[in-house]
Amino acid sequence: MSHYSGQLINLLAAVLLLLSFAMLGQRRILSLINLFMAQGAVLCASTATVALVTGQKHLYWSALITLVLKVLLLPWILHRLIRRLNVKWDIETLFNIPTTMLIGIVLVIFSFNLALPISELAGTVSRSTVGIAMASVMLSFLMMITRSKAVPQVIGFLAMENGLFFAATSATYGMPMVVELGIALDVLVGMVILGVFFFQIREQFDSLDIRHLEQLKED
Amino acid sequence: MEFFLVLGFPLLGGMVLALTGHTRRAAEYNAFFSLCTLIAASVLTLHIVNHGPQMFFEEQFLVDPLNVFLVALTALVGFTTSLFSRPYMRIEHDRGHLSVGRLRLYHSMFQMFMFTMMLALTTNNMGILWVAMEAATLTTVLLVSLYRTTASLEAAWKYFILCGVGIAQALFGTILLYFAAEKLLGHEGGALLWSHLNAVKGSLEPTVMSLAFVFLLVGYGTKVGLVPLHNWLPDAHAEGPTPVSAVLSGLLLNVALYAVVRCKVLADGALHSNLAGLLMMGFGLVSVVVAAFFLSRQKDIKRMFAYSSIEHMGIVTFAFGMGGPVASFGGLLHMTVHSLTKSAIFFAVGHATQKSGTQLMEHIRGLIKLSPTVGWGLMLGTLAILGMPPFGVFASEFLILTTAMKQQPWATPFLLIALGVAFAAIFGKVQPMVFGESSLPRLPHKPAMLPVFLHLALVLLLGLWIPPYLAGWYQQAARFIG
Amino acid sequence: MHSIDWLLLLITAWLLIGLAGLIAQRNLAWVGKTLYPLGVLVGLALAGVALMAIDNKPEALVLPLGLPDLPFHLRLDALSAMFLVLLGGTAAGISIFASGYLRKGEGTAPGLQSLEYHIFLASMALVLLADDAYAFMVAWESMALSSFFLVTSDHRKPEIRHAGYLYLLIAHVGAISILLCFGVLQSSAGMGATNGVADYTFAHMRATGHDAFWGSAAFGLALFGFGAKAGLLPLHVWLPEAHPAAPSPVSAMMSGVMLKTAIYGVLRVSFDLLHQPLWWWGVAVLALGLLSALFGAIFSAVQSDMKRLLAYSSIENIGLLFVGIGLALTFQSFGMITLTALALTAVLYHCLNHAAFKSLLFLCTGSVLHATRERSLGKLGGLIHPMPWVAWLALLGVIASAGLPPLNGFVSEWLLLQAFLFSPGLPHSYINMLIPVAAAAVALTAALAGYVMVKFFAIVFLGQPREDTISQQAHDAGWLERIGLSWLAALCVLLGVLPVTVIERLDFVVRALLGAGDYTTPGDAAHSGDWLLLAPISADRASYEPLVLLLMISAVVVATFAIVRRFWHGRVRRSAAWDCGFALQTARMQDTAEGFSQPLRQVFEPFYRLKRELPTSFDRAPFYRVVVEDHFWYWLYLPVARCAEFGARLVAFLQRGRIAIYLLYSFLTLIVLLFLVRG
Amino acid sequence: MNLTTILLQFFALILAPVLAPLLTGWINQCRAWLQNRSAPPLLQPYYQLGKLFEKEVVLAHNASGVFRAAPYFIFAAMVLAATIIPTLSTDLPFGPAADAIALVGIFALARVFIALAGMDVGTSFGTLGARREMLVGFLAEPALLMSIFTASLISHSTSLSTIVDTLGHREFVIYPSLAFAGVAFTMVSLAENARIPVDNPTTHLELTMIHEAMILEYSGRHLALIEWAAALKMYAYSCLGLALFFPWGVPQDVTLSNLSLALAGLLFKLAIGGALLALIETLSAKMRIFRAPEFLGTAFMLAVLGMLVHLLLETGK
Repeated sequence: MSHYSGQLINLLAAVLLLLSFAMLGQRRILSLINLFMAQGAVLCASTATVALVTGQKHLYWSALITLVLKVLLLPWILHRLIRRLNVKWDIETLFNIPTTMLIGIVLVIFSFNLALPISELAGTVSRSTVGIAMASVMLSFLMMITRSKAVPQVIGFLAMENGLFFAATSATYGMPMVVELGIALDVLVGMVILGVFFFQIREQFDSLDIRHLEQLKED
Repeated sequence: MEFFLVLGFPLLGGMVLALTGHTRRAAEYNAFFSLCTLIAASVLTLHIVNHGPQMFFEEQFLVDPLNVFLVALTALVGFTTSLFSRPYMRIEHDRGHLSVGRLRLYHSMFQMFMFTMMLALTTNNMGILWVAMEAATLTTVLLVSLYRTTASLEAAWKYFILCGVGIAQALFGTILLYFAAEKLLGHEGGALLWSHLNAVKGSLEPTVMSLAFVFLLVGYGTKVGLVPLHNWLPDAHAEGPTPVSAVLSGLLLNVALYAVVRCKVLADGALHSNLAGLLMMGFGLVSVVVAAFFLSRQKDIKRMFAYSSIEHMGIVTFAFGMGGPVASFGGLLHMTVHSLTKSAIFFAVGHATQKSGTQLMEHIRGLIKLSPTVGWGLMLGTLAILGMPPFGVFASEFLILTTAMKQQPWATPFLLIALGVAFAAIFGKVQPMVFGESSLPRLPHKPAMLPVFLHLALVLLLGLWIPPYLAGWYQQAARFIG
Repeated sequence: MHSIDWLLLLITAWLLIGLAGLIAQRNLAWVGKTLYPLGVLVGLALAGVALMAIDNKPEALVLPLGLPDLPFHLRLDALSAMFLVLLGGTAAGISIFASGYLRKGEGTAPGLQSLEYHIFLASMALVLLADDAYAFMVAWESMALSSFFLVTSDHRKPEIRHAGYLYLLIAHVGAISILLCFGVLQSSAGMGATNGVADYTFAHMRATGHDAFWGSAAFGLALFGFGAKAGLLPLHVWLPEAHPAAPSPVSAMMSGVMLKTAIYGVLRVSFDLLHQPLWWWGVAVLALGLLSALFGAIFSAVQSDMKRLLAYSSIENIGLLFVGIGLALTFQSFGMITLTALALTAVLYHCLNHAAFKSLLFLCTGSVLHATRERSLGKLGGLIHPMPWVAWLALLGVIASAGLPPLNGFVSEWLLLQAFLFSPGLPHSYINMLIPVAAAAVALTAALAGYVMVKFFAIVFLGQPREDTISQQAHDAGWLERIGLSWLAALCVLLGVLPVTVIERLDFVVRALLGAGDYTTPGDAAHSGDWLLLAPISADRASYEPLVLLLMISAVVVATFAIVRRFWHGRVRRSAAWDCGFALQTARMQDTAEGFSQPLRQVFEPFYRLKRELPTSFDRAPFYRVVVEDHFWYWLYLPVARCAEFGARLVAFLQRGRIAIYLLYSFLTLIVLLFLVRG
Repeated sequence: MNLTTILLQFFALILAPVLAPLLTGWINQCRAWLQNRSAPPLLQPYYQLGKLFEKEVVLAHNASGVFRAAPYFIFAAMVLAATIIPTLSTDLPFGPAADAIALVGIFALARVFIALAGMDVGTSFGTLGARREMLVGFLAEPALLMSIFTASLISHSTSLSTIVDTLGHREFVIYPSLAFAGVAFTMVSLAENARIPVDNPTTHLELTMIHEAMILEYSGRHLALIEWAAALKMYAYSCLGLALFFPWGVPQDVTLSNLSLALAGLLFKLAIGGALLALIETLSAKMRIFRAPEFLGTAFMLAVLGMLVHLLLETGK
């Protein structure tokens, strides 16, 4: 059982990483949201698996929260947002996509190497998950750097949160419940605030291109 | 009991003001709740002084020498800021910069912010610490964008994204920390409780801890405003309402640094090397030097003092990085006096900018003529922050610099240059603002200068005489930090 | 009660007097006629107590203020006592002058000014008494701060603000350097063998030894820090700006006393806290001192603002003091203690002298400024007629400042030259060769000082008024001001004619600084010989009797006068000055300040940065202007400012507004740190 | 200190003012001879002084007390200077009152007073003269000091009596450093006493005047005192030069025979010195005023060189 579940978690981790890469390369915002939703689903599945394996009750709750928040609520909010705001494409990126992907691969290697000694320490079923979690955090970070529109940037941010959550649940079998609740609450509130922001930015700048937001600087 | 009041009053205040924040007396309510918090914090402080460190609520909360004075300080600055914001926000409202709804948001979020600060300070759980820090970002983001101008939106957006990303790194660090502790402390029983971690820090896995500390340092360091993670800080300080700048500089940075220090204690214990100290010294020194050079090109007064905050946080980080009883003592003292002084400066700056109707320094002239109290307040505050004795900032800089000369002499030329450049920049700009001629008429509103002079008096006191029990805390805490 | 308790009481009294000024800030009768005279009494009492205490054993006191484990330590030893005498005595004269000098006017309210002034006095006294690094630094910076506010009393003028800014900036950088010096001193002995904050006491520093490197580092930092306060080259630029900007009593106080606290600091650190100097410290100080002295003299000669002229002359005198200190350090490093004592005596004596005559001269310029509202030498002249008191007292100051017998300036110059003359025999041949050259430079400086002082006195007080309005509105100083001036002038005369008595007292200081040992001091000779004869080594080798000299000159003058009257007559006829056949002579044809210094500008041309605007013969309204500037400003300060600006431009790239870039910084930081930690 | 020495001191005090104009007269006579002119009488300076004392003083309207007091002070300073230089004996009661450095100080005091007096009336001539006088002075004073220092270094003393004792009564040694010092001293003396090539005591041409320009406003007894003081200065410098470089024949103990011998020696040396001065003046031409700093700078350098030579060559023994 645990053997298979370990393999399952590893598989889910691989899918998560793949999704992160896909998000890094995706230009359409709508697809980006879908990918994000898929990532949430993977996260939910992996959490549930871990819960199953370890029998920790609160991880089911975590899985549920993930499901509600990241698979249903946030994608729904994002969908509404882009419909209302009418943004579909994120045309320009800081580097072109192939370069970004190359950097991404380097990052993954780096993360794996960093996590190698940690993974060896881990006695859990999910040896390599720390490396993958770190890699997906880094990839999301890279995505935030390269995107020039507000919405993809926020999706990057949320994806980073996903990576973290994955690290928390899979690598360590879940943080204490209070903390997870707190984190979830923060993510939710943050999203709401971001939503408010989008409208305000739109109102002020007539666009969600964050390159308008470059007025405050030293010259 | 008083402990829960410390957390309860601001939370209650936040809720009450969310409903009543638009009324005419909202500012008074705000001050009232802050006062209650202050009283509760004082009582708590006395309690701790008499009974020593205490845990509350199944060890979820910890009040020890390291944070008790920060609790008191936070409550104090919160209270004085609420006093200051009363006339300040009223004028902003009168001038039509803020609607009633925004005032409600402001008052409510102010109290919520205080709550998050108190929570972050008192919690024993590293996870909750993270949650509180993130919540602090969220509350202040709304405060920074309060004016809804393009600039304030931009500042808030940057603040949100940069701090959000930063704090995400801190979460990863926390997870790694948990990962390391879990094996020792078991899955259920408080592997994230700092007091437990501290007890077993010697046997935490060094490899994991080194990675965890890097993530935590980068994460919370972003909130401290360490260069090169500082970019959100000047924008947020300059564009938010002045009371918010005051609490950002005076409280948020301190609390973030407090988080870093908590982590450093663990990392030091685990790593058996000075790696954490070296990293902090490096960040501190870079921050001091870069911020000092930033200062000289500033045009906006709040932005300038924001950079000055970066500089001072750099000094404190450097001090904690050096470690040792004297340097840590100096660092703690510096946190205290910087927070008091910087908020006093922001109060004075707030009045000054309201009087002149601009934040551009070249248009602010002759404050001493416009309003002697504001002028002298700004002048003395500036001198204090620049490390002029007999103010307390000098006392801490004295300890830090002399210890640096002893322990890390290579760093002193940088500090010397940075302090010189910072002095030249800030003083060169403040002097003509305070002195000289002004043709502006006096404002009808009486400035709330009590907070300014109260803070400055405290800073002066700390420069000449540190009360023995306060000194005792500092020393205990310094021993603690190592 | 011990002396130190009294002193503390007096310092507190000064502070209280200052605070009392806030009661009625704009009330001149209260501030001017009550508080300042009270301050005078305190000053006199301070000087008196310190004078009595100069031969006492050191007394210590711990105040309940300061940092935990580091309360303020105070200590009164001979060195502090001597400088306290200087402070009290000079302050008394200046305060009584200020009491009459205060007028209603623009700028800071008199009450506030009185507060700043008395804090200034009290903090200087505390600097002299402080016995731990923290107390010293607090007092030191309070001194800088209070004097900064005094300098910018008239803060409406941008140039005054600029002067104050420059002053405080350099003072602050210097203070940080001193602080670092204490950092070295408290630690370098046993690295790690420290037990907390208590190490900052001077007693601890005295007790620890320092190796060559750290000792030199401490000395260098101290020299930089104190040099910045004293106006040692190349940190002098604030001095000619701040002194003219300040109200005259403040300039007098700063130049007369505050600069001496820097000398005190150097002496304290180099002779008391660091025991064994290296020879090259002395040579470095000597060289810097000589440069400052020559530079100050050369520049004061070409000034056309009377207070700037005096300010540069202060640089010159500070230079001479450092020459003496350098000489003393060199001697001490070679173990020639007798000569060290001689040089030190010269330094201490000159401190007293400079305090007396420079304050006197600054106060005189204050009177002139009040009477004429004019600082520019190009417009003054002939003021001896409307203001005889000021003029004649200034003449005493001028003679003293020019280092002419029989007044006080000469005594210290004489002692210094003696120290030079007896120096051969240093075991280092290069230094031995350098000493005569240095002596020559000192002599040249002294001669230039004469030139400068003639220029100062003659252009301000003699000749005809260069502007008509000057003589009409000019009036002599009031009686309070006269008392102040006379007190300082009397000090000049007394210090001039009674050197033996003074040196007897200074001997305690010298012995306190040099410790026990087998050597003789000028004071020993004074003890043994008769009280008239100043013979620091032996009467065979050098001697000077100023009182005899004065009496002889007076006798010859009286005799000549009597004889001329007895044998001839005293007839005088008044007539117009002879115009050499050119009837259109006007007062404008006298030498101006620029004209008077023209030969020097020519001789020392490379030292100045000159800007000239010359008229041509076709000009309708011929216009001549010459601006003399300081090379150091362009060679040192502007490049430093440019570097800072460059640095600022550089770091500005960190903040270009793009959030993606900011995220990238964050990202890279993370990557680099991870790499470092794992690497 | 006994009665004899006190008497002797007073004798010197009287002798200096009496003898000084004679020296001036002698130099003028020599000059006239050398220039093939008919000479004024040797006692001409005395006649002039007498005549000036008789005349009334004409004061400018705005002349101040400084102007009137200065002649007395200058005269007194010069008398004093001339008195403390050991001419007839090295055992002078007033000797310890002022050593060589103080002597230079006294000269400087006189110079400051005369410059101030020159500036007092406020004519362009007076200020011009004062400025030039101070220009000469500020270079001449250190040069003089340095050349005295060379002698001081040799005798380990700045006391003039000791210098004369040491140099005059020890076994004869050739000091090369003193040669440098001597040349420097001569140059300084020329400049300080308003002699060609720096100044011309007889000119009244505005382009070249130094000393004369300063005292242009003086008349009557004031002028007499100033002229007398100038003569005394000449005398004092001569005596100083003799004391430093030709100290032989000044006795240590005072007897009548010694004294008369010394007086004769002094007169002889002064006569030779005066003649040499006249020779120098005749042989050289007046320099432009701005060459004066170079001239004096050379003197200064020579004097410093003298000290260095002393340290290099004469202490190695």
